[in-house]
Amino acid sequence: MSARDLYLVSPALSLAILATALVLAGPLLRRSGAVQAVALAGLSVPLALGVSLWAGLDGAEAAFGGALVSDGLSVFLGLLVTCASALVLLASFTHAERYRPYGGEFAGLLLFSAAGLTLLAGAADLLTIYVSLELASLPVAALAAFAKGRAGGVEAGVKYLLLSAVASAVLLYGFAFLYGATGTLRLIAPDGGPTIATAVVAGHGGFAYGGSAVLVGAALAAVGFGFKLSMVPAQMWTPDVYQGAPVPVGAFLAVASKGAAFAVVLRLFTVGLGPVEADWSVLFAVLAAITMTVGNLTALAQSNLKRLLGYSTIAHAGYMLMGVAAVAANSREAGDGSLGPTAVLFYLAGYAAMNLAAFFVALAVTERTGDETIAGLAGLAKRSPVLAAALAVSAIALTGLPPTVGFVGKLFLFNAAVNTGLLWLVVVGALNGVVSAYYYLNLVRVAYLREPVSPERIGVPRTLAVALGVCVCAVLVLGVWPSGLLALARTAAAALVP
Amino acid sequence: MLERLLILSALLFCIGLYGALTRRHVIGVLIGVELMLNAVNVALVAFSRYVEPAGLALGEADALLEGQAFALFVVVVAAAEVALGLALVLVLVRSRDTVDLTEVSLLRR
Amino acid sequence: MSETAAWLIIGLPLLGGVLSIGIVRRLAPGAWRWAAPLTIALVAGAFALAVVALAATQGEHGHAVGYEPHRWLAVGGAGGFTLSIGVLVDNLSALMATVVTGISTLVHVFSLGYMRKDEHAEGGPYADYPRYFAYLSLFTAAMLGLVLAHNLVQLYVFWELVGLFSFLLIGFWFHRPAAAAAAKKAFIITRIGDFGMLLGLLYLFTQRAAFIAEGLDPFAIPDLIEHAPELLAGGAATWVALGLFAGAVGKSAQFPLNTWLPDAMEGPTPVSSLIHAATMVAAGVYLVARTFPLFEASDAALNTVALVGGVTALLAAALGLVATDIKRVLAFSTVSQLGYMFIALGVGGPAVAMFHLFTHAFFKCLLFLGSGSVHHSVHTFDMRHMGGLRAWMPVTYGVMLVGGLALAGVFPLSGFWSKDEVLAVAWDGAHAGSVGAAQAAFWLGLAAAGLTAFYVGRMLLLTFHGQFRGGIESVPHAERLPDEAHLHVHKHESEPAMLVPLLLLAVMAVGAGFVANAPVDLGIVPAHWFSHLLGDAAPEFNGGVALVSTLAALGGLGLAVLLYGTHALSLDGMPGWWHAAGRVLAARYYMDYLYETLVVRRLLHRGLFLAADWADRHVVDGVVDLAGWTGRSGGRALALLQTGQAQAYGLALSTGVMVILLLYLLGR
Amino acid sequence: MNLFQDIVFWALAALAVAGALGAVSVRSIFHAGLLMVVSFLGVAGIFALAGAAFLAVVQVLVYAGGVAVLIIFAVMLTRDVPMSSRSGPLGPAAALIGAVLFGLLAHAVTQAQWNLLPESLPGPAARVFVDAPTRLGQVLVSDHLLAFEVMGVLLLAVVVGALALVRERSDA
Amino acid sequence: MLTALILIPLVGAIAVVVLGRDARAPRVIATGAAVAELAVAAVVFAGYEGAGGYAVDVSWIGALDIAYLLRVDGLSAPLVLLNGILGLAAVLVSWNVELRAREYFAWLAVLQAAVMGVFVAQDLVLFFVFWELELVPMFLLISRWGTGRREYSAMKFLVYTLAGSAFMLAAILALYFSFPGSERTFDMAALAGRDMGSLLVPGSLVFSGFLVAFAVKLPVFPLHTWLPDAHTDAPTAVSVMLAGVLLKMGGYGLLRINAGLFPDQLRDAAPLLAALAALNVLYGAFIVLRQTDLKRMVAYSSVSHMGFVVLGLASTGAAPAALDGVGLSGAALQLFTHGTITGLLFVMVGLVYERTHTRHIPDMGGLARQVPLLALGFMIAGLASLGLPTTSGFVAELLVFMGTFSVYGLATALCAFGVVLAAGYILWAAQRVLFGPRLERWDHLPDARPVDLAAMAVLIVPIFVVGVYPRLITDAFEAGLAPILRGLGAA
Repeated sequence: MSARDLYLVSPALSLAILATALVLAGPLLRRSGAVQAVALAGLSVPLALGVSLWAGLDGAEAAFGGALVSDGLSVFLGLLVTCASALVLLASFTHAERYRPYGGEFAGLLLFSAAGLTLLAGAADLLTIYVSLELASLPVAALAAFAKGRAGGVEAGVKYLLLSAVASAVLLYGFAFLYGATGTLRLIAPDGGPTIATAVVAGHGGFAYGGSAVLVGAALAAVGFGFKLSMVPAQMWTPDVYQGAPVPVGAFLAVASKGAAFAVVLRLFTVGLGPVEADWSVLFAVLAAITMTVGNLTALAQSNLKRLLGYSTIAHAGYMLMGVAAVAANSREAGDGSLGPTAVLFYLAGYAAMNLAAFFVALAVTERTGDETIAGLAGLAKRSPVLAAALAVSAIALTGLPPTVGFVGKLFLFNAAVNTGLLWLVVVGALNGVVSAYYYLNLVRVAYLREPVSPERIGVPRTLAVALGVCVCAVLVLGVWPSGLLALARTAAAALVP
Repeated sequence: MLERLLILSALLFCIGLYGALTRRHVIGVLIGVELMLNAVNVALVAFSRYVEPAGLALGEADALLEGQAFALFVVVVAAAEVALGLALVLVLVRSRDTVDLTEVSLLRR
Repeated sequence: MSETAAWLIIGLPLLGGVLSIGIVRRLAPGAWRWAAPLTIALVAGAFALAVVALAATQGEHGHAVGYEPHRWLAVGGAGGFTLSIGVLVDNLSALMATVVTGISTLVHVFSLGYMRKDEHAEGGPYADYPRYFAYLSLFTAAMLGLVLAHNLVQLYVFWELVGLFSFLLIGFWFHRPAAAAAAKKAFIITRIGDFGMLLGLLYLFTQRAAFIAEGLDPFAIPDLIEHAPELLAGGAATWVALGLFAGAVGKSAQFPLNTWLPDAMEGPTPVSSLIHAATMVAAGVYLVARTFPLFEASDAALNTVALVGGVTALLAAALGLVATDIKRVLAFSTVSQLGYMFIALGVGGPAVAMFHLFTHAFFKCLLFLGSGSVHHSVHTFDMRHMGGLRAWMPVTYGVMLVGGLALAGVFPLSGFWSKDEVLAVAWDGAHAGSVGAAQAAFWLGLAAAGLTAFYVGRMLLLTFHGQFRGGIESVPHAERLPDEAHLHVHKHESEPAMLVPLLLLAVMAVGAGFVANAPVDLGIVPAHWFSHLLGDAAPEFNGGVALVSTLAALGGLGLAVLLYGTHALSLDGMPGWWHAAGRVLAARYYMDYLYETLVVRRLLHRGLFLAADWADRHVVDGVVDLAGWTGRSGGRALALLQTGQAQAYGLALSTGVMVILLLYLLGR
Repeated sequence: MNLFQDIVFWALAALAVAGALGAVSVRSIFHAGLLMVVSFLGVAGIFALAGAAFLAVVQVLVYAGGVAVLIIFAVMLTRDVPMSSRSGPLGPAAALIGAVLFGLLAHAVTQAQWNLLPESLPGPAARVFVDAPTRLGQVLVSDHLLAFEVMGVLLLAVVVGALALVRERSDA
Repeated sequence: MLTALILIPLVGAIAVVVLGRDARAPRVIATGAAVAELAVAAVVFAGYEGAGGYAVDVSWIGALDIAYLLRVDGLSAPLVLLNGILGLAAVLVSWNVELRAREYFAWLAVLQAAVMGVFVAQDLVLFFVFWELELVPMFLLISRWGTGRREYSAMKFLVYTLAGSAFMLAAILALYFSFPGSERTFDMAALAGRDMGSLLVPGSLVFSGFLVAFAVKLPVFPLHTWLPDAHTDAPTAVSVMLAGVLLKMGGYGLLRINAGLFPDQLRDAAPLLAALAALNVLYGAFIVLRQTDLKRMVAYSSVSHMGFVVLGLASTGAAPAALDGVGLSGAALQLFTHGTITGLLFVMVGLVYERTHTRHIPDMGGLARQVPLLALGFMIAGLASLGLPTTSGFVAELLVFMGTFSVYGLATALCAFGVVLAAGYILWAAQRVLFGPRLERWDHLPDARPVDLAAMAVLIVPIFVVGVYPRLITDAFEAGLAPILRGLGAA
C-alpha cells in the first residue's frame, strides 16, 4: 500500500470516514438539519478528490496490487455517486428530521453505501467486487427499513435483505465458476500477469470451446448483478422496496446503486468476459427487451406513485441494458466499440437528474400530504406550481421527449444498439417509449387537469427546492447541450474499450 | 475429487435455495441463504485445491489460496448478513408481531 | 379590337359584381340603389364590347381574332403541365358572348322590378339588391370567361365558377329549405358531370406528348380543334370527347343528370331565365360546339351525343305534360330543347345547334320572365291556382303567347326555323350515312316536337284562359313558405322595368329565327347569315320535314286546346295504364327517388357510409383500442405477479436462472 | 486419494447434505438451526479434507459457533410469535426448480473441462496448503488488503445499521 | 435568419410567461411574436435563394455527427411561410382564451417553433428532435384547453405519433450506420443520391420506417383514427395548427425523405401508395358524410384530402422518362393549400362554436342570416375545400390528378371522384348550418369581430392569391423538387 494507492481510493475512503464521523457525531449535532449540513460539507471532500482524480486521469491506474483500478469509468461513477448522494441528502433535509436522534445514522449508512458503490465502480477483482457490493447493499437494507414506524417500512428492509442475499449467493456461485474456469479472480493485472480475459482467451480451464463453465459463471453473475440493476428476472423486489422504503432511499437505490452496478457489469463483462462477448450480448439484448417491456407494462397498472417509480426504474434499466448489449465486437466500424458503454454512462448521468427530480417531487408531495397515490397528485399545479412543473419536466424526460436529457440519452442508446446491429431492439425500445408515455404523461395530466383533493398549498422546503432545481436544470441543459457530458462519458467508456 | 466436491456444492446450493424459497420463518430463509453461501464456499475451496491457478505458472504460489481467501470473506459477509437479518427480524416482530414471511406482504401490486 | 377590350368583356361584369357586393353594400345604408344601375351599366358595356368583338370576327375567313395566350403556370418542365390563359375571340365565342351579355342585360333590367320585395321584408324592400346583382353580374362574368376561354383548363375553371354562381343564385333565398336543397343538388349533380369532364381533361393530358412534340398545347382550344383528329389516335379522341360530353350532360341537364334543373327553379325567376334557360345550361352545347372537331374525330362520341340528346328531348318533353308548376314546365322544356341542340350536334351540325341555342335563348328567357311577371301578380307558380290572367295582364299574355308559340315551333316564329333545321339536319344525317343514331334522334325529336306543342298549349291555357282560380290566396297556409304567408293577389300588370325586357325579347323571339338565318337573302341580312357566321354550310330547307314538324306542333296545340281550352275532351275514363303513366311522369320517372332515396340515402348514407363509419369506429380504431387494452391487461396481469411475497420473487429469480442456464447449456 | 479419504468424504458429505435437508425441512425453526450447524460441521470437515484446514476452523468458529448462536438467540427472542405452518405455498415449484437447477449445475460441472492442478506441485507451491493459515494471513494484508479493509468498514456499517434499527425510538 | 424562425416564437413564449401578467398582455405579446414570425417567414420565403441562402451549420453533438443544420429550399420555404401564416391565424383565433392565457399562448408559440424546426432542419436527428418536440405542447394544449374527451384524445395523438416515430428513429439510425465511418452523416442533402439498396437492413425496410411515421402524421388509412379525436377535442387554434401544419409535417417528410432519399423504394411502393390514396380519399369522404359533429366532419375531410398528397407521391411510379414532377408538385402544393383551407375551416368552425356552444350540426341552421360574415368565411373555406377553381385547392388537386392519371388511372379517377363527394359533404354541411329557416335562438349571436376578421383574412388571402396565381408557390416547389426528381431518374 502506497500513498498513491490511498490517493486513488481516497473518494471512497473519504466517504467512509465521513460516514463514520457522522455516525459518531450524530448525537452531538442536535440542531435540525445540522447532520445534513455537515454531510453536505463533508461531501465536498470526495467530490474534490474525484475531480482531482479526473483531472489527473491518464489511462487506467491500478491500486492495491490490482484490486482496484482508477480509470475514467471508476472516477466518473464515483463522481456520479457522490453527486447523487449529495442531492439526496440535500433533498432530505426535512425528511431526515423524523429520524432524529438517528439522523447521523441515516446519513452515515447512506454514505457507507456510497463508499461501497464508489469502490464497486473501480473494483478490479472478483473479491473486491463482492465485498464492495455487500458494503453497498447491506447499509441500504438497514436504510430501507428505516421508516420502521410506517406500515411496510420494515417489510421493505426484510425483502431487500433476503432477496439481495439470495441474489448475491447466485452471484457468488457465478464468481466461483468464473474462478474455477479461469483460475484467477483478477480483471486486470498491473504486472502483466494472467487475468480472467487472458485465461479465457488462452482456453484455460472450462472454456475450451464447448466447455461451459465460463458461460454458466457469466449467466449466474448477470442474474446476480441483475438484482442491483433491477433486471428481469431479479427485478421484482424493486417496486415493493421503493414503496416501503423512505423516498430518499428509493432515490438513492434507483440512481446511485444502479449506476455503480452498471459500471461493474460493464467492467466485468466487457473487460473480463470480452472474449466471449458474442455469447452474453445476446443474453443482455433479450433481457433488455424483456425488462423494459415488463417494467413499462406493469407501470401502466399502478396507482401508487412510489411503486410507479419503481416500475419506471425497471424500464429504464431495460433501456440501459441496450447499451450493455451493444458490444464492441459487433460494432460496424473499428473504433466505434465504446458507443454502448458511452451511451450507458451518459444515460446514467441523465437518468440520475431526471429520476431524482421525479423522486424529489414524490418526496415533497408524500411528505406533506402523506398520500402516496397518483391520485394524490391531483391539482398539483394549483397546490404547488413549482412541483408540478418539475414533475412535468421529469415526466417528459423519462418518456424520452426532447428537449430533455431523456431524449438525448435514449438517442445515444439506440444509436449504440443500431451500431451493433440490434435494430430490432431499438424498435422494441422506442415502442416501449410509447407505452411509457402513457403513464408518465398521466402524471402530468393528473397534476394539471384534475381538481385538487384539498385546496391546501404544498410548500416545498428550500433545500429540496434547490435539489429539485439542480436536477431540472440538468435535465434541460443536458437535453439541449449534451456534448459536454457526452465527452466525459466517452472518456470514461474508453477505459473499457480501448 | 473436484467433480464430486462441485456436485456436493451444487446439491447444497439447491437445498439452500429450496429452503430460502419455502421457509415461512424469516430466520428459516436466512438459514437457507447461509446454506447457499456455504455451498459456494465448498466450490471455492474445491477450485482452490484442484484447479491450476492461472498465475501458478508465473510462480505465484499464493494464487493457490485465492479461493480460500475468498471463502473466508464469504464467511464473514455471511455472518454480517445474518447479523443484520436478525436485527431486522427483531424490528419486524416489534412492528408487525410476525416472523412469517408470507404475511410480510403489505407491499404488493 | 384590342386584347384589353376583349378581357373587359369579362372584366366589366366582374367589376360590377365586386363593386356591388364589396363596396356598395358597405358604403351606406341607402347605397343599395347604386348596385342595380351600376351592374346594369357595366353588363350593358360588356354587351357593347361583345357586339364589337362579333363585328371584328367578320370579314376574313377563320373568324378568329388571334390574341396570344399568356403563360400562367408551368409545372414539370417542357413535358409537364403548362397553363396559358387567354381570350379566344372568334365567331363562335363572340356570338355566344353577345347572346350572354344581351340576355344578361335584359335580365338585370327585369330584376330591377322583380326583385323588389314587399315593404315589410327584413331590412326593407331592397335589402337583397346588392347581393343579388353582384351574384348576377359575377355569374355573367364567369359565363363570359367560359365562353371566351382560350384553354380547356381555363374553360373548366369558369365552368365550375358558373356552377358556383348557379348554386348561389338558386339558393339565393337560402332560408327556404327547398331552395337550399335545390342549390346543393344542382351543384352536386353537375359536379358528377364535371367529374367526367375532369377525367376527359386528364386523359387528354396523358396524350400531351404528341402535341408538345409539335409545339402545341393540348389544352389550347385552337390547337386542340385543329389537330385533334390527327394527334389523338386510337380511340383517344373518343374518350376525351366523351369526358367533355359528360360535363356537358351535367351542365345542360341531359339524361341521366337531368334531375337538378327542375329543382333549380327554386331560385329567383330572372335567375332561372338567365342561367337555367338561356346561358349556363347551354354551356354544354357550347362546349361541344367549341370542341366539335374533336367529336367529329369519333363516330362513337357523336352517336352518343345524338342519342342522349334525342332521349332527353323526348323524356323531358313528356315530363312537361303533367307538371303543374309553370316554371317546372319551362324547366322540362329547357331540358328538352337542350336535347334538340345535342341532337343537332350529334348529327354533325354545330351551327344548327348554336342556331337553336340562339333562338331558344330569347324565347325561353322570355317565357321565364313572363312567368315571373305572372308571379308578381298571383305570387304563385302553381298553374292550378291561375287561369284567366289575360284579363289584367295583356302584355304579359301577349309576350308569353309569342314565346310559347315560338317554343312550339309555329311558323314563322324563331323556334320554327331553328327546330326545323335541327330536324332537317338529323334527317339528312340519318340518310347520308348508315348512322342509326341520327335516325333514332330524328324520330325522337319529332315526337318531342308534338309533346312540346301540347304542353305549351296546356301551360298557356291553364295560366291565362278560363276562370281565375285564386292565386296565392287559394294556397292553404300550411303549404306556403313562411315568407309567403302574408301575400295577397294583386290584379295588375307588371311595371315597365319588367315589361320592356319582355317586349324586347318578344321581338327577338319573333324575328331572330327568320332574320338571322333566313333561307333567302333579305337584303340587309344575307341568306343563312348565321350559319355562315359560324363557318358552316346551312342545311337545305327541307319542306317535307318542316311540314311534318309543323303538323306535329299543330296537332299538339290542337289537342291542348281541346283538353284545356274548350274542354271538348276529358281525361276521365282513361284506362288504368294511362294514370299509371301519369304517375310515372309526375314522379319524374322515379329518377329522384332512385338517386336520392335509393342510391344516396339507402345505399350510400345508410349503407356504405354507415359501414365505413362503423368500421372506422369499431374495426380500425378498435384494433388500436385493443392494442391499448392488451397493454393495460398485460400490465395488470404482470402486476398480479407482484404478490408481495418475497419468496415468490426469489422463485422468479431462480426460474430465470434456470431458464437462462437451460438455454445456454442445452442450446449449444 | 485413498479409500480412507473416500470414506471420510462420503460420510462428511452425507452429514452436510443430511443436515442441510433437515435444516430446510424440519418443522421447528430451532431444530432447523441446529441441523444447519450439523451441515456446517460436515462442510468444515470437507474443507479440512480439501486442504483448507484454516477455513475449516473458521467455519466451525464463526459459522457453527457464532452464526448458529446468533440464530438460536434470535429464535429464542421471537419464540412466542405464532407460526402457522412450516413451509410456504411455493414448495412444489421451488422443489422442481431446485431439482432442475441441480441437474443443470451438475451437468455443467461434469461437462466442463477444468484445468486441473498437477499432482506434483512445483517447489514453493507444494507447501502452500500446509502453510495455509500463515500464508492466508499474509495474503489478506497484501493482495487482498483492500477487500480486508472494506470488510472492516462493512462490519462497522452493519453494526451501525443493526443498532440504529433495533434501538427503540420515542417517535417510532 | 433560420435560427430566428425558431427563436422568435420561443422568445415570444418566454415573454408571454414573464410579461403576461395582466389579462390582455399574453395575447398582445403572442400576436406580436406571430406577426414577427410571419414577417421573417415571408423574408425567408422571398429570399431563400439569395446568395448563400440562410443555411446554418453548427456542430451540435459532434461525437455523433449530429449538427444544428438548418437549410431552406424550395420545398420547405412555402411550408415555412405556411407555418407563419397559420401561427398568426391560430393566435388571432385564440383572442378569447382566458383560461390560463399565459400558458396557453406560450405553448402555442412553442408549438409553432417546433413545427418551424421540422421544416428547416436538414439533419435527420435534428429533424427528429423537432418532430418530437411538437408533441409536448400539443399534448398539453389538447388535454388542458380542449373539450370533450380531451385527455383521451391528447393521449391518443401522442401515442400514435410516438409509435410512428419509433420506427422513424430506428430508420434514421439504420440509415446512418449503413455507411462506412467517413461517409456517415445525418445530413439529408448529403444522403440524397446514395445507393439505398444495401443498407444495414434492406432499404425498403428503412423506407418503411419513415413511411410509417409520416403516414401516421399525414394521416394515411388505417393509421388515421387519432386525427378525428384530436381535432374534435382540441381547442380551435390547435385544430388550426394541427390541420394546418402538423399534418403537413407528414407530407413534408414523405417528400423530403421518402422521395428524396429513397427514390427506388418509393417507386416500388408507388402502387401501394396509389391504392392507399384512393382508399384514404374515398373512405375519408364516406365517413365525413356520416358525421354530425362539425369538427369531426372537417377532421375526416382532412383525412380525405390528405389522400391527394399520397396520390401525388404515387405519381413517381411512372417510368423515369415519363416522370415530370407534376404529381409531386401537386402533392407539395396540396400541403400548402390544405393548410390554409382546412385552417380556415377550423377557424370558422371555432368561431361558430364560440358563439353557439354546439358543434352538433342538426342543432344549427339559418346562421347565414344572423352571422353573414361568418357564413361568408365558412362558404369560402368550404368552397375552397371542395376544390373550386380560383381557390388554391383546385390547382393542387388538378396537378395531382394530372401527374398521376397516366400512371394509376383508376386510383386517380377514384380520387377525383372524392372531389364530387367533397362537394356533397361541404354543401350538405353548409345547407344544414348556414341555410334554412332562421332560428330564433341564434338571433343574439354577434357576427365576426375585427379580430375574427383578421384571422379569417390571414387565411383567405393566400387561398385566393395562390388559387389565382399559383406560380407564387409552385415555382418554389418546382425548384425544391428538382433534386428529388433527378434522384428519381427523371429526364
